[in-house]
Amino acid sequence: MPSQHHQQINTRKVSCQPRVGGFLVSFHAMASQCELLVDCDDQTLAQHLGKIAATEAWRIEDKYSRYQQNSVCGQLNRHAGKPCKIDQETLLLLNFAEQCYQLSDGLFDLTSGVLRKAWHFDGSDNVPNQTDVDALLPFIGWSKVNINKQLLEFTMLKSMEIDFGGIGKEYAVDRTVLLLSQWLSENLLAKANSNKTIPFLVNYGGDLAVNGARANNQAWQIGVERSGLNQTNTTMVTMREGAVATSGDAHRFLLKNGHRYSHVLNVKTGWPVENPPSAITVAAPKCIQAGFLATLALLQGKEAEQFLTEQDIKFWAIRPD
Amino acid sequence: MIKLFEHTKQVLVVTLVLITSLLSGCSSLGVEPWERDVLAKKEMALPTSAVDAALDDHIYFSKEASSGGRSFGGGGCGCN
Amino acid sequence: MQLIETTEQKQKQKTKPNLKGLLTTATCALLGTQAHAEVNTSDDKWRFDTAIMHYNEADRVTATEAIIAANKTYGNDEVLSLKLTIDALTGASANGAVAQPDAQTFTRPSGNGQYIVEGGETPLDNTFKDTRVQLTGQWTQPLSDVFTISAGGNFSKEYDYMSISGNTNLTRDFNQKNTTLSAGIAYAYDVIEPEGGIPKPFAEMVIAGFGSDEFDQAFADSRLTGDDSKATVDLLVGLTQVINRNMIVQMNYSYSSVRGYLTDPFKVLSVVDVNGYAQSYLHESRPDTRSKHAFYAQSKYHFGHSMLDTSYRYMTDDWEIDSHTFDVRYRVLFASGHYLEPHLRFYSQSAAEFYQPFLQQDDVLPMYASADYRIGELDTYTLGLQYGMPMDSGNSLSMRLEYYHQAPKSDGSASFGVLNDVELYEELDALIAQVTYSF
Amino acid sequence: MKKIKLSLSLFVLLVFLQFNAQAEPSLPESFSQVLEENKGQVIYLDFWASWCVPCRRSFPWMNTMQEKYTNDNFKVISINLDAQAELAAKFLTDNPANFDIIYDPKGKIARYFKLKGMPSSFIINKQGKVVSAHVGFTDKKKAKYEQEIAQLLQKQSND
Repeated sequence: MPSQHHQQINTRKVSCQPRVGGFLVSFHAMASQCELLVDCDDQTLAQHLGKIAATEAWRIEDKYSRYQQNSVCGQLNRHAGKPCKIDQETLLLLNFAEQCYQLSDGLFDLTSGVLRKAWHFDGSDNVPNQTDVDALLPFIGWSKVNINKQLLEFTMLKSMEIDFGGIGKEYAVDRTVLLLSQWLSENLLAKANSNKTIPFLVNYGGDLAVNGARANNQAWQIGVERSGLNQTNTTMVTMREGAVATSGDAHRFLLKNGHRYSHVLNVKTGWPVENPPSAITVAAPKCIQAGFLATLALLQGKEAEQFLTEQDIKFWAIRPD
Repeated sequence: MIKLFEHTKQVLVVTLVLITSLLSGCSSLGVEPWERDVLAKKEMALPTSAVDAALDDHIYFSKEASSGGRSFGGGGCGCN
Repeated sequence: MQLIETTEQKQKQKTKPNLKGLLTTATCALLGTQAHAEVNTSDDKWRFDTAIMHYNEADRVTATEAIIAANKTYGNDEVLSLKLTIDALTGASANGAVAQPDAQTFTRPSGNGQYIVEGGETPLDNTFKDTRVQLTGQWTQPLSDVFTISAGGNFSKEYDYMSISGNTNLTRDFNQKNTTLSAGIAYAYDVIEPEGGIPKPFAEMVIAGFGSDEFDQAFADSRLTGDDSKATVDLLVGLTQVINRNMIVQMNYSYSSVRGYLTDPFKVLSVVDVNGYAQSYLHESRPDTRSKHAFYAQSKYHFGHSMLDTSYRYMTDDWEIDSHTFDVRYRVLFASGHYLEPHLRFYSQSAAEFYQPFLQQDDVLPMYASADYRIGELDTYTLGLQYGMPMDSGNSLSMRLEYYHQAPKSDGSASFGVLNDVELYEELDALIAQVTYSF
Repeated sequence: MKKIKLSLSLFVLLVFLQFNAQAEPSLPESFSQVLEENKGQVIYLDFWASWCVPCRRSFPWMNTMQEKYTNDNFKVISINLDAQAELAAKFLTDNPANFDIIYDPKGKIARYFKLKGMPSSFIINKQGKVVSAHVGFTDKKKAKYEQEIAQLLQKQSND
């Protein structure tokens, strides 16, 4: 497993502060502020859980970041065009991505990142021309990748790129919840012979999950802050179980001749989806599900809310003014 | 009863034929094993509720001259 | 892992993909199943049905019955069912004597007291008070892919009554379980030990001189023994047939043979003179065997948003009681899981050959006689409504209210004298309320 | 007596004829393709529906089997027979699966495999041949099924 842990460990710090009802552990990973809220009165325990969380977040960052040349993602992209060995975890992630691709009817696609070469959402009027976009389309499409489960090999066309950005952070949240729950059940609950666990909340840059209700069966209160164009909108979300994830960014768009080009790109056309919400927050049992559903909803454009309502999925959407 | 037993063999054969014909008749009825979704619903159980049936049996056993028929049960009390 | 779908399904997916469930599957593969371990073992838990029922007759019997039934399915499809029933009964029950223009005095069956019934009123013994506890257990297990065996026992005890029974039942499935044949046998042994003992058949109720030694002597002389018993053998063969996706029918034939003390020790017959005046009261006498044949058929049809449940039972016995029972329930199912179920039941029986509302002074005493209206000609109907709703995590709550009406009918014997002025066949109304909670 | 015997055999014959009268169902192409793709693996083919109680019990076991033998060329493929996909989806939310699910709402595959009951399972060897058929899922049976799978996998690795 390629890892740059040792070189980076010094810049990676975990801080732990007391807060009402417990402790707040914070660190930086995956280009986001990461937090772990633990409801307990034992600081050593909170610190230890924080260490587990941060270690996992950094591991996933190192493994799947597209910015790191030696990450799995970097290697897959560098070896595009020939078969590339993958490990079991990567296989599972790629399988999941494939299922998402199928469930979304081809809209959710980890190979869509190539479009970044044409689109720069910097608020300008820098809209690319059709030729530039069309030139990229042959290098996009999950149908052009091949996963060999027997040989554990991944192959995509030369010049294609894969980006785990769409699921990486959410995956890290779920993995962290899993690791923390396992550690707690093995080390605390088994010894105390109790089934009362320590409530915690994992928040990696707005994608978050809890392991259950807080002490006294209270829900977690989460302020999902969304900056709209002209206003700041804070939605209070209460959670007892499961996860929420958010997709969208109000600041990323292009404006040309009065037309607003959203940063949500349809992989099939290479052009922005018309009238998507500026952000959608979705609740689901797992963070990775919530993330997928939020992204998929954005891709429905103006039908985003209707899409989620029809699927009986809980969500909070914010529209540009 | 005694007369019946004198003809045990015939009775047996007739019963067998009856059962066979019944079963062959029944074999054209019914559903495939995977088509039992409706029949598997709670309200399609026989009886729908064992508790309701037991309470009903008890009431009618103590108020009327007939009991049983659906299954064993009823009785077991010196009801007035 | 690729997700494979048939073409039709895929087309359906395009219009409205069922994301949640499919996504769960995908996520489970990614994150492993460990996290879900506790969810999976939810099957083999005990399921409980609890019910409390209140039965209330206008001016007569009031009964409250509580049931806790528990059910557990084991790993090899064995099912254990246990049931505890407790009921308490208080109130007044017709003693069999006819109403009179004047007040009548009766001795209680125990011999420990007397009661007076006002003129014009149907004589009721108002001291019934009994508590019954019943325990039932049933074990069912498959013997092979087609045979299933079941065996169970039952024990019930009240102050003056004890019943113990056992049963076994074998079923065999045919035609891919669309047809099921079953055969079973049950044996029950009941002991009755009424306070005051078992009265001699046709012994006269001792009334005069209550409290005196003579009374006590006469009362003792009217008694046979302290207790008596009966034994019941039941045979049942049944056929259950799936007709189609929405319909199932069941047909049963059952035979029941009882031997032993079948008389009601608390019931008497009035002996009236030519003017209809009661001269004395004789304890009733019934045969000591009874065999019944019953044919029962039930069908259930599911309409999708409602279900029709109809059943019919025909019973005939060697006491010459024939009865017809017709029962219809129509359950309207709402999308929310709530349901409403009206219920209608009709019952009609003919009288036992030895039923007579009273005895006449000059008549020769028959071999058997009983004035218990419950073995006389009788029509009853029940009107009911049940409402059920699902609760959290698979629990459910239901309530029902039923109205029960009994209309005893004349056996054809002409009334005369003062009997013309009194109600010999008094109708009875009862209300039944029940709450059931399953968890 | 002879007459009775005759009528008896007549009935047997009738039953037989009825049985044979049904046309041989064919395997949907999409599914034969799946079988073809998975040749070389031992397959535990399971038929289930959301309303089937023992099916619920079989899910954790199938998950465990898939996990336990995942590196031994073993695959659980399950076929859902719910007429409405929503019911299957709801079932899967409560009973997650880490194996493939094929949706057969019309029972086309089920008809081909002539299911006798629910759940039904078939064990298919690496040559793509059905080697055993089972009905029901109980503790006793799951031990037996696993033994069969293990034996087949063993045989495979010895080949």
